[in-house]
Amino acid sequence: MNITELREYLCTQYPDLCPLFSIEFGDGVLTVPSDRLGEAMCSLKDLGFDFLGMLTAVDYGDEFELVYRLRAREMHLGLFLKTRVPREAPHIRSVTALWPSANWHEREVFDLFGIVFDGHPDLRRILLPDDWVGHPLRKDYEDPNIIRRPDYL
Amino acid sequence: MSFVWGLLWGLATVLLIAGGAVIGVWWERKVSARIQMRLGPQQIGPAGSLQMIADVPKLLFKEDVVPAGADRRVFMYAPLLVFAPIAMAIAVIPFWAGWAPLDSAVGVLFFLAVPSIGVLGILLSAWSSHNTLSTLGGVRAAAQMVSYEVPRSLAVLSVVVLAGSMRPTEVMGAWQWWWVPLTLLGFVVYFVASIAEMNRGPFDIPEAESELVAGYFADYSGMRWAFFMMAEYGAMIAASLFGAALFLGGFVWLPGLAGLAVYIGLAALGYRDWRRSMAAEALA
Amino acid sequence: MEEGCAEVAGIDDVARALERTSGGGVILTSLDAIQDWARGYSLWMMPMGTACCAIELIAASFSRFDFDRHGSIPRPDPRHTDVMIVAGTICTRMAPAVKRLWDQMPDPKWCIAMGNCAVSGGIFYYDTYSVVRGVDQFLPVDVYITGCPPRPESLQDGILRLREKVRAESASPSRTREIEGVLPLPSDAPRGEAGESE
Amino acid sequence: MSVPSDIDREAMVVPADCLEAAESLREVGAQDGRLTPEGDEDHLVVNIGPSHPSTHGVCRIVVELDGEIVVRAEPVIGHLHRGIEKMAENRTYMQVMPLTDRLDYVGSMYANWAYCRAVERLTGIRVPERAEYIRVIVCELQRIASHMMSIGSTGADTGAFTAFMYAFVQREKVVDLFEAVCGARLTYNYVRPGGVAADLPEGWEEKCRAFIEQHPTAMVELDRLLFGNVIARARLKDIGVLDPATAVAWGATGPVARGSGVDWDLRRDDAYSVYPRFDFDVPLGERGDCYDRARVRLWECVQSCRIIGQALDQLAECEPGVIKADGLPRLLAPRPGDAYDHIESARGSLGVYLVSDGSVRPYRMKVRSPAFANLALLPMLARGHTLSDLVVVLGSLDPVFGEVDR
Repeated sequence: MNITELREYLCTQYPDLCPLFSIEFGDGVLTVPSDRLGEAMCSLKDLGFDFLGMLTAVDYGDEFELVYRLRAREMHLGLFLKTRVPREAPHIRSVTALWPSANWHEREVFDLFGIVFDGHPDLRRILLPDDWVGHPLRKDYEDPNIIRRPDYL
Repeated sequence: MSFVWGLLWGLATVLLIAGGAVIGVWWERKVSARIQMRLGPQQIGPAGSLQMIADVPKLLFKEDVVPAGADRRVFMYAPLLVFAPIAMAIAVIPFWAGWAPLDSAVGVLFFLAVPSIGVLGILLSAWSSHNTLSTLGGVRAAAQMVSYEVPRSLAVLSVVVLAGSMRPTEVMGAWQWWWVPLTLLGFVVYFVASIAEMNRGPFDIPEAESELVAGYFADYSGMRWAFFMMAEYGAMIAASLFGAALFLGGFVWLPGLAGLAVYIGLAALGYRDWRRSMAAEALA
Repeated sequence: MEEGCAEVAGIDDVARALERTSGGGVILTSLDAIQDWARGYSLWMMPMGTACCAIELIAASFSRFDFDRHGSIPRPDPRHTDVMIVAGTICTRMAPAVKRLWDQMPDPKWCIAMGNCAVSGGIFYYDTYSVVRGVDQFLPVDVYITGCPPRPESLQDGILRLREKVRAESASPSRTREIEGVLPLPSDAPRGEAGESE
Repeated sequence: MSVPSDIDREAMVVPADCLEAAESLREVGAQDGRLTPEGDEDHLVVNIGPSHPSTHGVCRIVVELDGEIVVRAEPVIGHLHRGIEKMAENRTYMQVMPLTDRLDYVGSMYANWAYCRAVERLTGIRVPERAEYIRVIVCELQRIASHMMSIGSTGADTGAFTAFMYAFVQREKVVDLFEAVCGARLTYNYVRPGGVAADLPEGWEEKCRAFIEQHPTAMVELDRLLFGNVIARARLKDIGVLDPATAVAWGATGPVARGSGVDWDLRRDDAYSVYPRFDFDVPLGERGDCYDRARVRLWECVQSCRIIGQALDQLAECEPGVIKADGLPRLLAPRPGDAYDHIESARGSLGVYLVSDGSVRPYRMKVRSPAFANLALLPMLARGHTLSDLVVVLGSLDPVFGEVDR
């Protein structure tokens, strides 16, 4: 299965989600609403994406965007899967059951962004001490300890 | 009279161990440095040989830390309990023909039995310093030392059976050259077992830096820690002298000293070839 | 450490008594001299390596830039060491551990802050929420070594500088000896009044 | 490990072996590092670290011991968390460069390269060929230096401390080469977006060739010194066995995965830069224990020498002097959008994900750290071993805590 077959499969499977494809870098990008994430993840794992390389979040002001990077190792395919989560009560389904590598990555995203992953076996802070207040990587995070870098530009 | 004599000999033993420790520490640091392509101490004395002259006063003036949770009195006297048996054991070693400081009929048994009191000292020091890692180290050390005493005693037994007596001076006196092939295996077993007894070399799991920070003497500082080092080097000297006296017999009139002479000769040889290699490096 | 101070105070009375006797001062200074010389030449170090400077600390104690030449062996156990070399960034989560190790070290102890992160937070000074900006916020630092990471040679120069500083120590802590090599810290009184600090 | 097809998709029933993995994690869960030893109480809870001679940096392992056997081990990390990703949001693209050096400080060269590739993919800069070759040479040298550090610490953990010293000799030679190229011993800041900071000084190629000539023989000698030593081998064999399926499931990459036979190397399978022009093979382990992981690292160094040799030959053909893409603005302000790129570092697939909002500062920078993913294996690998083997297993996962904690 190569990149074009993956594109047809995704376009037929999720016609309304308009998966984007950049042939030059050989990666696909699939933006999925958060409620259909579980189903998309299951079918992709079924397809042969057996490696979850990266899982991170980006703070876009009113909502967070979660970025998953999946890889099908035999087929040399890479796929980005993005979903948006509201800022007030950021909840998303945990994929640790499908890829255990997500365990620590989800704990880190919870630690630095505050996004709660339902069904995660052991959701605790991983990098910061447990009594830390706030989630540092949010854009609106202020901390008296931070000294802003003066702007020399 | 025998009390004064005993006192005198006690002093001599401590000086012997101290001298051995000075040479031992320098020799160990230089040889391990040489193996690891380093230079080792070189700023005090010729080729750094007097480095201990700087280390010992520093340890003397160090603060004597007793951990809060520790059982104070046991903690303070445990190192003594480790060092004293080694010093006592040296009293039995025959130094020259027919004479040993403590010439007793069961000298060999005395030499093998007394150092095992050191195991108690190690367990006490490990337990009293109220530190989980050092307790683990202490238990490991005790297990290793107790288990290696049996082969060591059997190895020495082979010589005693040949000599027909337990008195070290007689064993050394009755030494024949054809004993060597017979007791060769015994000597090897004795050598390996005494290394394990001293927790040195390949048997240093109890104080391996990689997991237990420093084994049973983790919480000792300054002079108290130096007692453990002296005990270790003392055990080395005692084991090698006793081994030389029994198994090799050496020159009939000075086996013990022969062992010591070989020891110092090795040090001198090592020093000479080290100087030559330094000169060679300088030329290259 | 109350009983510790008692012993130390004891030495102070001995020092005062010695000074009062005619030749006593000579004995005391010579005792100080021996003690300082011995401490200077056998500074056993506690490698408190956390980040990149730890790699340079390892390189400094290995074959090419041998630390053993100065008589200083890296000892992992705080109880056997004299100088703690803090090498690398100290984060707020790591600071209590460093302080605890510092307290476990027996008394005549010194501290070397190796690398910009240990000196002042270095490259991680701005925009961080979890870095302690400089180890001297919770440790009494004796020698600062700059560099990111400092070269092994400058680290060993730091050890030799510490030897100079050790010469100012004395058996009785209340008495310090003036040595000319020490640069006055900005917080020190101006040179003029240094006399009565004796 | 594919999902059985007849399961009810919506309920997302978990396949059996994933359950077992998830189950094992709930058991390891500890509140703030303090293990609550349920089960019999005579377990001993011991803290190893955070400053410990063998934890390769600042990692506290809370170990529940039954006698000497590890019942549970929980690595507590974050002691070196400096918030590099937060700092990157207030720095321009070029000012972020020195931060990447401090991520994987044992291998700063390829940490720079990973960041530069992400920036180049974001801005579409074309890197001249000579710069690509120099990058490959310098990063393969850095892989050798990083592996020397890892193999040396494996030796130190198993008691063969002299092997650490002999491995460091090779590392010092590589560091000398780097010092000639960019002046620094550890934090180089040499690979820049668009190329490299400076051209190779003349005579550098000969020194580099001299190094790769003597390196394979030094590796054979180190192999005999460390892995020939019966004690070290006995302490490494069958310790921390990792099967390939778990390795992939847990996201392990690099020598940790290849030690278990997972045939995955980004330089060949997801070839980037000029790697397709070199032929080299990827050493694999069979049993996936600490011994195989260390041996894989050792023989990867020899393969790196082969790559450097071919790169040096092909470097001669490209036109000299062109080491930076021309027309680079002083302040990069890439188009809004995001880009992810990864390279094969000494620890695995090191990736950088950059999001740009059109300004001169990255909106978000995420570093996918291979050591972070590999360290997650520790609780599973260390269970059932003795305390001293726990330290050996940690050493074989080769974590560098600048990169784990970021």
